[in-house]
Amino acid sequence: MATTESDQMAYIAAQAADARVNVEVETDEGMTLNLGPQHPATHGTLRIVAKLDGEKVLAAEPIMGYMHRGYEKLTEVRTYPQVTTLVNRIDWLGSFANEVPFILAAEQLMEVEAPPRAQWIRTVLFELSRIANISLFLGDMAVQVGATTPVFYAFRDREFVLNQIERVTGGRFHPNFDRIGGLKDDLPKGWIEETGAVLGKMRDFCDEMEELVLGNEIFQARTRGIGVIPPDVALSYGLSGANLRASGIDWDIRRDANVGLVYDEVDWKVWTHPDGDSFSRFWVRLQETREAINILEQLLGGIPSGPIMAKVPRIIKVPAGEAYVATENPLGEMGFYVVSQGDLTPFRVKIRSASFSNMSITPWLLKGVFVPDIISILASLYFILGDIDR
Amino acid sequence: MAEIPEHLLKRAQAAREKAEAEAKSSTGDSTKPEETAVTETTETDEEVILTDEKAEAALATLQQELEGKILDSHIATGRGLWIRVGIQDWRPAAKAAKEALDCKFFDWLSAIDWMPSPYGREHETEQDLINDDPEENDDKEMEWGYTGGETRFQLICRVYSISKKIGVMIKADLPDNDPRALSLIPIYAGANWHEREAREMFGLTFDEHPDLRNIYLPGDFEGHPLRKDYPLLSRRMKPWPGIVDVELLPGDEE
Amino acid sequence: MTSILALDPAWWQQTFLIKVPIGLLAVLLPAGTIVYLYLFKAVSFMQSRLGPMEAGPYGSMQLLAEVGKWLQKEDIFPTKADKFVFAAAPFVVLMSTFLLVVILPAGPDATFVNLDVGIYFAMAVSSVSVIGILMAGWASANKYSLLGGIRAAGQLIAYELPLILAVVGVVIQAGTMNMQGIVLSQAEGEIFGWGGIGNPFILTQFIGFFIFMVAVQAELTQAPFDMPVAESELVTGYLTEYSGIRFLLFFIGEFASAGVFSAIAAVLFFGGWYVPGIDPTNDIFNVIGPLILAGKMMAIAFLIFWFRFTFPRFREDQLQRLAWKFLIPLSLANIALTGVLKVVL
Amino acid sequence: MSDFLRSYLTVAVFGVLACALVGAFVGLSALIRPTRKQGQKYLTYESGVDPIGTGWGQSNIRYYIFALLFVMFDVEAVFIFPWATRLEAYGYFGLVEMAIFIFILLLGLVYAWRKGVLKWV
Amino acid sequence: MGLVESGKIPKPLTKLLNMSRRYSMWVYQWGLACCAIEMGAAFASPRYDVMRLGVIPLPASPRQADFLVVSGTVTDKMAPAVRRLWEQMPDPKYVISMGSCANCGGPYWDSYSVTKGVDQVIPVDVYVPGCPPRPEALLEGIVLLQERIMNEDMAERWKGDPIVVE
Repeated sequence: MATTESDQMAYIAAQAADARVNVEVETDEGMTLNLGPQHPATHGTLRIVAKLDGEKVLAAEPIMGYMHRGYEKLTEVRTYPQVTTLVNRIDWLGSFANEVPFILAAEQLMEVEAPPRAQWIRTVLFELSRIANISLFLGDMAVQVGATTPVFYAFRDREFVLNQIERVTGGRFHPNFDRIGGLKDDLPKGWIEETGAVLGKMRDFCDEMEELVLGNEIFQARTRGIGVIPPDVALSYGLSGANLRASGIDWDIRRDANVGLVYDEVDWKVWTHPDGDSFSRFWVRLQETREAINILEQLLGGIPSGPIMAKVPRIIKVPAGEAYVATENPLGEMGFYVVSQGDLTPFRVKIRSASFSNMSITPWLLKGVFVPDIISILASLYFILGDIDR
Repeated sequence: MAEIPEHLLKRAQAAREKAEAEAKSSTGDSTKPEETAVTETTETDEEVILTDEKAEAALATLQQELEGKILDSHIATGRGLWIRVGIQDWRPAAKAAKEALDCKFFDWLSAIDWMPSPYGREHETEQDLINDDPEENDDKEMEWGYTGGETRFQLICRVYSISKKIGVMIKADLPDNDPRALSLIPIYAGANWHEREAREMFGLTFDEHPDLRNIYLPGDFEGHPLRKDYPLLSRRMKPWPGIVDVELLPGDEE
Repeated sequence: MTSILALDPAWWQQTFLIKVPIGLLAVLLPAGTIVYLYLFKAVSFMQSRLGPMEAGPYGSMQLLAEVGKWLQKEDIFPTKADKFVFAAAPFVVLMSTFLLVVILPAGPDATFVNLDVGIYFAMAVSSVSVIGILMAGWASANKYSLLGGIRAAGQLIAYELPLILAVVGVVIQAGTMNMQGIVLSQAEGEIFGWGGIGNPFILTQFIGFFIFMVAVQAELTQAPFDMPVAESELVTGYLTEYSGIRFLLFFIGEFASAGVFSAIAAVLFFGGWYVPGIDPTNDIFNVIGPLILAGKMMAIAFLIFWFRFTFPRFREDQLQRLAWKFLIPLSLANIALTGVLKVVL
Repeated sequence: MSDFLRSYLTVAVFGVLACALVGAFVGLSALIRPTRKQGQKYLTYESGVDPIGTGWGQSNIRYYIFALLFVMFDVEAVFIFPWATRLEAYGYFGLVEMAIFIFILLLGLVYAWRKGVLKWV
Repeated sequence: MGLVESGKIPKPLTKLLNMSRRYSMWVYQWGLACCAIEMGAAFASPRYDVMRLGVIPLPASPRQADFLVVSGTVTDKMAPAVRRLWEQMPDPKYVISMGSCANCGGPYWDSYSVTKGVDQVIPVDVYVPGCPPRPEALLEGIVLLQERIMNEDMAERWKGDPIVVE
């Protein structure tokens, strides 16, 4: 690494520039390997084009767009309440968490605030989505490095969390539960106690994963020192969430730039890891799941009573203005930049999704690794296709 | 335009009447929530002042650094700082934000097409007919958001300072005839994909960008979907099936 | 067996009518059992699932369904593939397994062939399957397959040596390479003068057993050494282009060789067909010997699949490092130690 | 025919019949399976996109040093086996002889290790 | 050659062949979008455990797959790949279209980049509605497909030209 910062940046820029793979041109030397759009390691439809020399990657470049569904255009022809249905499906593993930043942005523009009870329940569901999301990562990462069994445990225990989400919102996956000014419904009876029991199960699940995956020597050999992202590079590529914290940067939107959720009310900790490698990304996520359980246990005890909906007009017209609200979603920072011109529909919505930025580092990161490392690095960066392509 | 079922039209009509009635009576029955709202704002006032100071300090730093290149600025209380610079100052502004304000975190980059859509909402519901008469849209003037604007396309980029906990939105107007700007890659390596996305969605050009290929759409795709004059053809073929914007609650039917 | 029935058939009768069909069955039956018991059922239980339940009681007819299904699947030869090599590869792989089984003794007289260099022959034949894998990988003209094939070759050169060297310890102790001899020396052996349970070499050669099992795991390309298949990296590695019956052959080959290698390990380290308490020359072993061997084999095969479904995968360079910097020195040390103890004691 | 040759003949018979069995499987399948030509069915699979280049793209095999070492040690194994069977008869003499033999080989391995060839790439 | 194709196999034997196809269904490991997670739950979650029905979720390559679950949004960029991968599966092969997006475009019915229904690209045997369908719904779809396979006449199926969707 170069000494001064500007040198460093120039170096990064140069690396980014020649990380480019021209897929159209076939060269004689080396081999061009396609991983995807259909490939077991790409979580769906990402495509990685890698130029290989033996098993060593000379250059690799992700090609996306196989899941591009045109959200930003579609939001322009949907009313504000209809948009939440769409944005649910961006990060399809932690779907409730997608609705929150958009609703908060709209609320900022309308200058309404959800009542405290609604904020608490939002936070509870937000953290439940986080557990539902990251628990699958914990299992899936193991599959990507070759262990078959952990993912079954992940699916097994995730089911309990989904059940709790379903019990409140009526949907396992895409709840569409958040409303401008509050929530659609209140919590059902007995839900809090049941959730407490589920949290106990998830704690056990985390311990199980720690033993089965994190503690495994082969897993450590495959992930330690692989895919190291220095903090400066992580920042300049806009990495967020656990990927950033695994590079040693102590930044969490929930704590540092919290909007509209009640994280200030509970006592919790932001986990970081100094190494910045695949292993530390897994480790940070595991600790984060535990911390989410910790947060939830405190939140569940203190949900205030009161209404769940503020007074908002029946037909929602958002006053002109611009607002950007970001929340710490399971995958990282998810933000909605909403431009309103006083209509029923947003004028322009820019969706800042975490995986898009998280993945933009891959051409830089995948240079010079082995083919198996592509898979473990991608898995540890943890992306969801809907979140990249939108 | 296909036939809209009778009952849907009726429900839409009912919804509209109800909304109008509510709008008339809103002054009467919203006293109580308004009171709480007032107390809440007084509560948050202190916070707002705090953030304002932060944003103003940041703005002062940037003004000093950029020496009057900032055309316009806006501080939305508690919601952040917007500045607008000329397109020639696009890269220097980002550099200044990074170096003077320690905004190392590159959040996102995109563009906004301020031209009013010639197609309206393409919903053709009752409310659309009331609010946005499609014919009116043609004559609609461009209205810019915070910090104003001059041309149709505006670049916008958000960078964030983790040490100072302040985010800056940098805007720049792109010339109408040839929308191009300098790439931010030398300053923020992460701008690469964001610029590719902006190019593809709006048809902009970024100079000194190493690799301006399509990022999402297939190579033979025509048009730039996020431009306001890009039509959603499916909506031409058949009307929006969920034509009622506001579902009536079960009790409100009559 | 033959002596019980008081028959003494001619060589060709013995071979063609009795030994070969039994030998073929000895490959196919364990393969089927392993697939059903371990791949479908045991693994499902480990993953807190049930596994196949609909086809027959507890899904026991699942295997027949599999064979029936694969028989009627189309057999695709990609245009670019090298057709002859592509078609021949599964034959080579299965052939290696079929030839391995011939040296297995299942009782004092129940042998297919009693080669003097039995274990040596087995080691030689076992590496033939890698040639089949290499053929499959190369002939497919597919990048994933090619990488899988190259990885298989790399794996062969890394693990053939520990496999062979681990056996040397057993050979030193037994003083013979004959499989029957190895079984008998375990049956008649003594531990510090006590012959109650014979001397199963697992007790004295546990380092050898460890190395042998690690190497077998690699030889069989099972996780954590499944890089040639490496599903999350190379789709299905060298199998990527195989469909229909030829895939089934590879599939059988994989599980059959797991069975045969487990049986070899059972012979080398667990006394083969012998159980303590019965005189090894007793004719009863010709009847119960095969069952005992099968039982030991299944127990060892369980180990293989247990590891397979638990461990993550090594990277290719880590595999080489493990082999050259750990297993080979360890196995040489094992040989030296065994040799010294053999001479001194 | 001697027993020795006869036992290898058995092995050969095994091989031939095994081949026949496998062939029978393939033949049976050929009898009942369908064949349906379809546009891209016979195209090389490459995750759903057009294959780039041929599947036989030259690739740099990095382990030829390993292969050389392997050959060396494999030859060694040939010598160790007969020694192992007769160790009891040779006694201390055989032990020392083999110790020297293995030591020289180990020296080679250590040399290769120190030279850094036991590294992938 | 191709006795099944020409219908020269006696009835009881075809029944047997159908039965083995019914109980040994290797499903292509391929998820597209949100539905893929529900499909994953059906495959991997012990509560649903699709292996009970004889559906083996092992193959990652189309060459070993018997049926394909199109689980999620098919975009215009993806559609050629969907078609190609389907074609690369060996016959007899089946397709389940899972979820609104694969059935008709779903919430993206007006998007500029989404194919409105995978049946424009490949022939579909069973449609499973929902956004996303619960795993139970997918299981029912699979059971329906199994029944269909059981009562299938292969000679009939192979008669004439292959089904071509343009």
